Amino acid sequence: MAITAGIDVGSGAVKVAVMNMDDCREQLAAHYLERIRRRDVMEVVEESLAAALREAGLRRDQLDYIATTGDGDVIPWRTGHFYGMTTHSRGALFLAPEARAAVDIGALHTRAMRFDPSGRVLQYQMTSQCASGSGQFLENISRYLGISIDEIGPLSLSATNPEKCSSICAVLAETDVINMVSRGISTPDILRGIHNSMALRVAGLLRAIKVEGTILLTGGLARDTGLAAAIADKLKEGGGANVSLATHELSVQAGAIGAAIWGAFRHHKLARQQEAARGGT
Amino acid sequence: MDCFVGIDLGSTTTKAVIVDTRGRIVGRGITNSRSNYDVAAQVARNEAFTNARFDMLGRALREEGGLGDAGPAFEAALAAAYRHECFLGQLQRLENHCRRDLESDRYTHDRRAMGHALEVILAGIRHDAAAVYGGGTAARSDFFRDLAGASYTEHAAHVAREGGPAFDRLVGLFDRNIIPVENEPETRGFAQLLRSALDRVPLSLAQRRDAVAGLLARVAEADLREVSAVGTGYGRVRLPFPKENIRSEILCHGLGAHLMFPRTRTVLDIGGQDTKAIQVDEHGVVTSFQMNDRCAAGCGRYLGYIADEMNIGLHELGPLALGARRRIKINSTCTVFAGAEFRDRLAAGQAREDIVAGLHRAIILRAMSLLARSGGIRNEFTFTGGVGRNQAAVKALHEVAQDNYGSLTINIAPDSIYTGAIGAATFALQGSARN
Amino acid sequence: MSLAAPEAPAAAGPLAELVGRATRLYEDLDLKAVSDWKAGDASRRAIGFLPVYVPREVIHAAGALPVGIMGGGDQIEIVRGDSYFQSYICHLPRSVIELAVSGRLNALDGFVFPSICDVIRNLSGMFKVLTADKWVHYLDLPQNFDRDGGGTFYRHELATIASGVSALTGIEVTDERLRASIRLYNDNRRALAELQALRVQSPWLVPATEYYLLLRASYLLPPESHTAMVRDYMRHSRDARRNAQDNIRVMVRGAFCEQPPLGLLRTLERAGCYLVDDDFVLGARFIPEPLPEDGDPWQALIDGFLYRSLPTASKYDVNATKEADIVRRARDVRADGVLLIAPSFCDPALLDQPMLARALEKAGIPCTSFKYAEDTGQFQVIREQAGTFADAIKLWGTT
Amino acid sequence: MTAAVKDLSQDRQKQMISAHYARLARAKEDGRKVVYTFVPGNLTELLNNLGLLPVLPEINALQSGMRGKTGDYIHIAEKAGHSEDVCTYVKADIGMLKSGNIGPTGEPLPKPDLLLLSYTGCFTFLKWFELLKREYDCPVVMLHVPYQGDGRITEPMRRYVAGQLRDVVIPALETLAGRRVDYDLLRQQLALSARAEDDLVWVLQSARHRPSPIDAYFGGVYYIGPIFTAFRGTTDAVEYYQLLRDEIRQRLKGGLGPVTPEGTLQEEKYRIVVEGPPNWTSFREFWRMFYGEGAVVVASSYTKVGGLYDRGFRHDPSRPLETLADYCMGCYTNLNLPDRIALLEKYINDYAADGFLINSVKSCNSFSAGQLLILRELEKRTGRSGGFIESDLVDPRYFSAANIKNRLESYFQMVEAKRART
Ligand SMILES: Nc1ncnc2c1ncn2[C@@H]1O[C@H](COP(=O)(O)OP(=O)(O)O)[C@@H](O)[C@H]1O
Ligand SMILES: Nc1ncnc2c1ncn2[C@@H]1O[C@H](COP(=O)(O)OP(=O)(O)O)[C@@H](O)[C@H]1O
Ligand code: SF4
Ligand code: SF4
Ligand code: SF4
Repeated sequence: MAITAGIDVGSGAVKVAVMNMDDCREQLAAHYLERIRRRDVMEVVEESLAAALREAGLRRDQLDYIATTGDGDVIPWRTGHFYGMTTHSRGALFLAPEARAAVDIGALHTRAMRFDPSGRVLQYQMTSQCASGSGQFLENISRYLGISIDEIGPLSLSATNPEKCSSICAVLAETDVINMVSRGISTPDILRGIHNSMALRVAGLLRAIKVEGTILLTGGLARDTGLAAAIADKLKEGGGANVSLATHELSVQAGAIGAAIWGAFRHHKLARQQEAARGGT
Repeated sequence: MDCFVGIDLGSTTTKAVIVDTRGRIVGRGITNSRSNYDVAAQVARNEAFTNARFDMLGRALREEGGLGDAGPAFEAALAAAYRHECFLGQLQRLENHCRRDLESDRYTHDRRAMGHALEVILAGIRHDAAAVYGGGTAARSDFFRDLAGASYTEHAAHVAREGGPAFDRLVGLFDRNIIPVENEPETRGFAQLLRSALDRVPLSLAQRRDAVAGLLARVAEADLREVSAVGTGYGRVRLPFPKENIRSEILCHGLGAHLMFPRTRTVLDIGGQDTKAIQVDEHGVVTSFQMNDRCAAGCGRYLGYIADEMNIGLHELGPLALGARRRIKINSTCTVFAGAEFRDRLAAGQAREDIVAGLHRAIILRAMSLLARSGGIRNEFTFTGGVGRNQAAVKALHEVAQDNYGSLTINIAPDSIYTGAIGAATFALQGSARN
Repeated sequence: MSLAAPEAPAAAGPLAELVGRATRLYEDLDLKAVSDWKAGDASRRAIGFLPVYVPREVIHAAGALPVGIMGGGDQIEIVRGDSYFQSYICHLPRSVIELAVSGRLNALDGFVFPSICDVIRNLSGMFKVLTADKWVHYLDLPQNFDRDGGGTFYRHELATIASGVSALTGIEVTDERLRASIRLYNDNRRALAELQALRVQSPWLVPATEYYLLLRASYLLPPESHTAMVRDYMRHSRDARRNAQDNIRVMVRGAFCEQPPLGLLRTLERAGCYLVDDDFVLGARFIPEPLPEDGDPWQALIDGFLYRSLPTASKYDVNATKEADIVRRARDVRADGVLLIAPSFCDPALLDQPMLARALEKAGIPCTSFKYAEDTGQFQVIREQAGTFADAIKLWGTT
Repeated sequence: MTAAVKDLSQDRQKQMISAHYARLARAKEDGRKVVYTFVPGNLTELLNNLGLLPVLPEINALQSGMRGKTGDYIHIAEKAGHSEDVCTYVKADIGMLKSGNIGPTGEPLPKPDLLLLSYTGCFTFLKWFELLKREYDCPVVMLHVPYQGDGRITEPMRRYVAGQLRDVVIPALETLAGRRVDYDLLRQQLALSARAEDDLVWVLQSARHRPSPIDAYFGGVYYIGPIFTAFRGTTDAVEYYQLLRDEIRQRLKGGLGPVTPEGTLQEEKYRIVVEGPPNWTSFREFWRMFYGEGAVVVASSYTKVGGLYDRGFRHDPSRPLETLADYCMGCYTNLNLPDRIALLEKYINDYAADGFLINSVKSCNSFSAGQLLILRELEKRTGRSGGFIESDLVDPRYFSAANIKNRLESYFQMVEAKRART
């Protein structure tokens, strides 16, 4: 029996998950997400953890392990830290037990990972120091188009004639978009065009790690149904008959959930070690 | 008067310049390119003609207006009133679009609240504009989008705080409807706008209104004949000009810099999305050049993202950076990541000013690599493009150039953003002289 | 995964002092150490060399100090170096050129560019143009590893270097002098081998950055001073009673030329990896074992290169043994995993990676790969990759 | 089009090449052995002498590029773990291999019986065959060709290469072929090589005329085809170059400019020297950016990668091994940088060029590292305008048409403006 918290500090938002773990059951007791929006990150972390604990009806001192992930290693009072791809894989497995791969599309980076049934990361790929196809980019575009983030997905899905967006660079793509607007291309067609070009990259990452079976979309952009559809299409085009893409309403929490689960795992291991040590004396 | 027009269709701004038969600059116009290129070119051109008429007006007033010491003040007030008039026209069009938009299904639930909020916000903007054009406060930018946008955001935030509709929703309304506004040029002519403007000039200054009315009418009707036009810049191929009237922006920038500073040998232009390093000879002929491609890292837009991240105006960024105390080295110049880099460093406890100064230096270092590739910096060195308006970038440029190329004369003209357009206008003049 | 363990206490006393000295040498891009050494005697000469396979013994025997050139790392701003290289060429040559055009290499009297890739090769020609007043030699290494074929050719190359340096110093390379140099470098080889053994045994005693700084010091110091430094370090580090952390053991391959910034090494350790073997600063140790100290010293050097030098992607792999080699080595140093890291745009290292990765995979040794540049400033992505790699090994363990 | 005569040589070349591919396709049935080897420093005479059939992976890669296949091939190679950063010829080849090794004629290429790694002027070749070795598991024979580091071929270098030919390469080829090299035949072959080389040089030098009857880059890459590929030292090659020479002589007589895909170029506005390989994926488009502006390439270094003959080197039948060694060491990319600069400078002057242009390809460090210094030095020494564009050989992602067009236009306008002043 262990109660653990996972804190995923991202560049766009802080996610917290509280897990109730015993030998045969992993149960999500509470979760919370707070966007950072130019505030002090530590403040947001404290607030979010408090909110999640409130929801779970727990006190902080009842936590057996506080696990961080993402940029969470700056948190001084953490028990341990796990890296993003470790936690997203485990979180994905929790949300979709049949998944054998996950793509995490966050504000800045995209990561694709393949894992085994125990959540062990077998292979991964990550984008580097270029923002083309990142969440941040999509956010900028949507701002220019005057739509809110939640509208992106549904609008993109209603596209009839997606416009090709050719620029590799997110900044130059923005100019492309501006041009599209002035040429009278509809917002859905523009969005879907962007989604298609993002999907191409994501599909590339996925193919690079040779995924098969179910892939869970995690991270903030998992909520973007338009992007999900575009990725699914691209995977199909690439001849991936045996891959399928899934999302989950809690996808954005995958990192935090994974961290909490690994925290419990470590907690048990440490406890056993201690016991063994005590037994030995 | 015979006019020769140069249009520089940049990625961020579109500039138009008019020169007369002697090559003297008589008009300048600038607008946002964030809209239809044709419209942008048209708007910039109209503005340049307006500016040319004001130029004529100024001379006429000085020579025969009989206003004495009150002359300059009257002229300035009239110009401000003219801009105010244009602004209000655009604001009206924005209001129309917003109101039409509010009829859509999107607002079924909060139409009334939104309509009410819009009214409050617009009143606020009008109030702000009166202060700006009345000479009360400094303008944040030359462009309607930025000016009205900043004012709109501010009032929207206030409305939201007071229990009105959510901030995001209000800003969304603006973002959606500003686009068509930018695509609609002003329909009123110069004479009409000038008449309305004259009505706005405070009485004390306008006492001689009747005396100058004739003069104004004459200027408004003066025949400005566009003999030929040359287009250049990022979007030049979209211009409806014959091929021989389209010039590479490299040549135009080289020539433009040479015209402003005849001893120029090296030109650096940092625009919104591209950076160019150009070497010219003693006649202003380009001998070598380099420009960035495919990646817009370290261009003017980079500063735009930072300003957005900090929620301040572009022109406030430079002064902020000048307050830096420590030098910070910043490696990533991906424009889109600039905001994240800023946040990271803030979180790591670095000072705002220092970070912003580091970001400026990063831009300059990136430009240095292009410069180096084009053949280094030779005396005299002219810095053009929008980023030339940013003092911190200029300071960093001075430092790095001094450290690596020794003492140099570095030219930065108030007109530097028009460099390409000046070159283009001069090409237009030369071209028609040859024919 | 990293437990919230307190950072190892900052070393104090003689160890800190020694590491401080090595750090200063590392930061000495103006080659002050070389100027100081030359100031000791007006006839002294120093020869710069680039990675990897340069027979320092020959330069030393001709009475000159061999000085390794490793670029400017992340310590200099590249202002003019970029005018010589396109963006898709690795970073090392541009910072080397930056050092040269900014006068930081003035203390050197000549340069040797060994043949390891087209970039270094062409750089030799650029130096011929840019530093026309200095002796610049391109050292063509045989890719034919036959004593009569490649060996004879290499003997001629060594003689060319010897006479080139001798012309500067006025000291002829006799067999006796060459044997003496070999002896000095042999002693250095022994010291470095001991250090490597210590690191394999107790990696926490030899943090990656310190190991690295020590190696770099050999690029500026005369061999005997460096040997002493290495031995002092081992003594002090044992005395410092450093504690082991919950880290995995990794071996690094592919970084033989352009060097990763120190920050990257720190990042790897922070992400939970002990480096138990690597190929940084390989020019200081490309022949790991002592060479014969009697007999024909030239032949000793020739055989040293032909038969005993460490492999890199730049050396032709005649018998296709690189796969077997890397697996054996990983097992020898008891590595939990291998990091295949390479400088961006480094054709040799990057073209090697798929072959090595496949072999490691087959052998069941976890490996991961990523790229860096000497001036990489952001380690977030690397940290995450290395961290995930370490997590996977720690959570499931191979040991 | 005035090119009725022109078609003759072109047809001839087409026939030769398709006959070669047909031979390759039948190689296994005919019991002939296949050797993969590279263009620079190729030992075609030796292979022919022993009845071995050469396959040149670089040529396959460029052909795939022209046929628009390399985008996919490169993708496949990158999926297999190859970096985005490395030479795209290698990746195109590996991608092609993994897609069934279908050659340009649509028939599969035979597997190699031997990889002949004569590695002139580029280290990537070495890696390339290390990679292929792991795919094919056939023997590799290495001929290490030293670089002209000091700008000349020394006696020890020559002995080293000739020695390797004698002791390593020839024995291995003989074992494979099951027969000995026929030295009399080899001498005849080398004499034929020299004859074709004479004509090739004559053709390339015809560009000294104004207007130039040829384009020494876009046309040049076709002219060098037969020597580069499998034909040096054959009567086929000799006849081809005779035909070509006659055709060019006709053009000269008629005062005609070079042939372009859209007919004879009417007005020669700019005479340009080009350094660096062309782009193959958008070859036509790239070419059009030149002739569309009236630019003619009068000399290029790329047409010298398979052998540099205009400084006087000819294959010499009297000393077969040494002459092959000299040939290998004399290819353009084996020249050191000062020598490359000197050669280009000479071209600019000899061919009375208005300027020079460097097409810097991402793939090829051998060519590209140092090109910016070449640019500076040439500008300084010749006073002519230099231009610099970046693209790639066969990676379509690195050919940004709008960008290159922008640069070329600016460049030509710059040359024009400069000319107007002087
Ligand atoms: N419904 C949505 N549609 C599209 N993008 C979304 C949606 N919800 C959130 N996002 C984007 O997700 C990103 C944040 O994702 P997250 O995984 O939290 O990133 P990080 O971990 O890097 O902070 C933001 O860029 C945000 O714009
Ligand atoms: N007042 C200002 N203060 C600081 N920077 C400015 C100012 N005005 C414009 N800029 C900078 O100039 C850039 C636009 O430059 P410009 O030369 O107009 O670009 P382009 O020619 O590409 O359209 C903007 O991205 C911005 O960074
Ligand atoms: S290409 Fe664009 S998105 Fe990518 S690094 Fe450059 S500026 Fe950033
Ligand atoms: S990093 Fe690689 S490509 Fe660059 S110089 Fe070194 S070996 Fe050559
Ligand atoms: S690097 Fe250049 S010479 Fe070498 S294989 Fe690639 S294209 Fe050919």
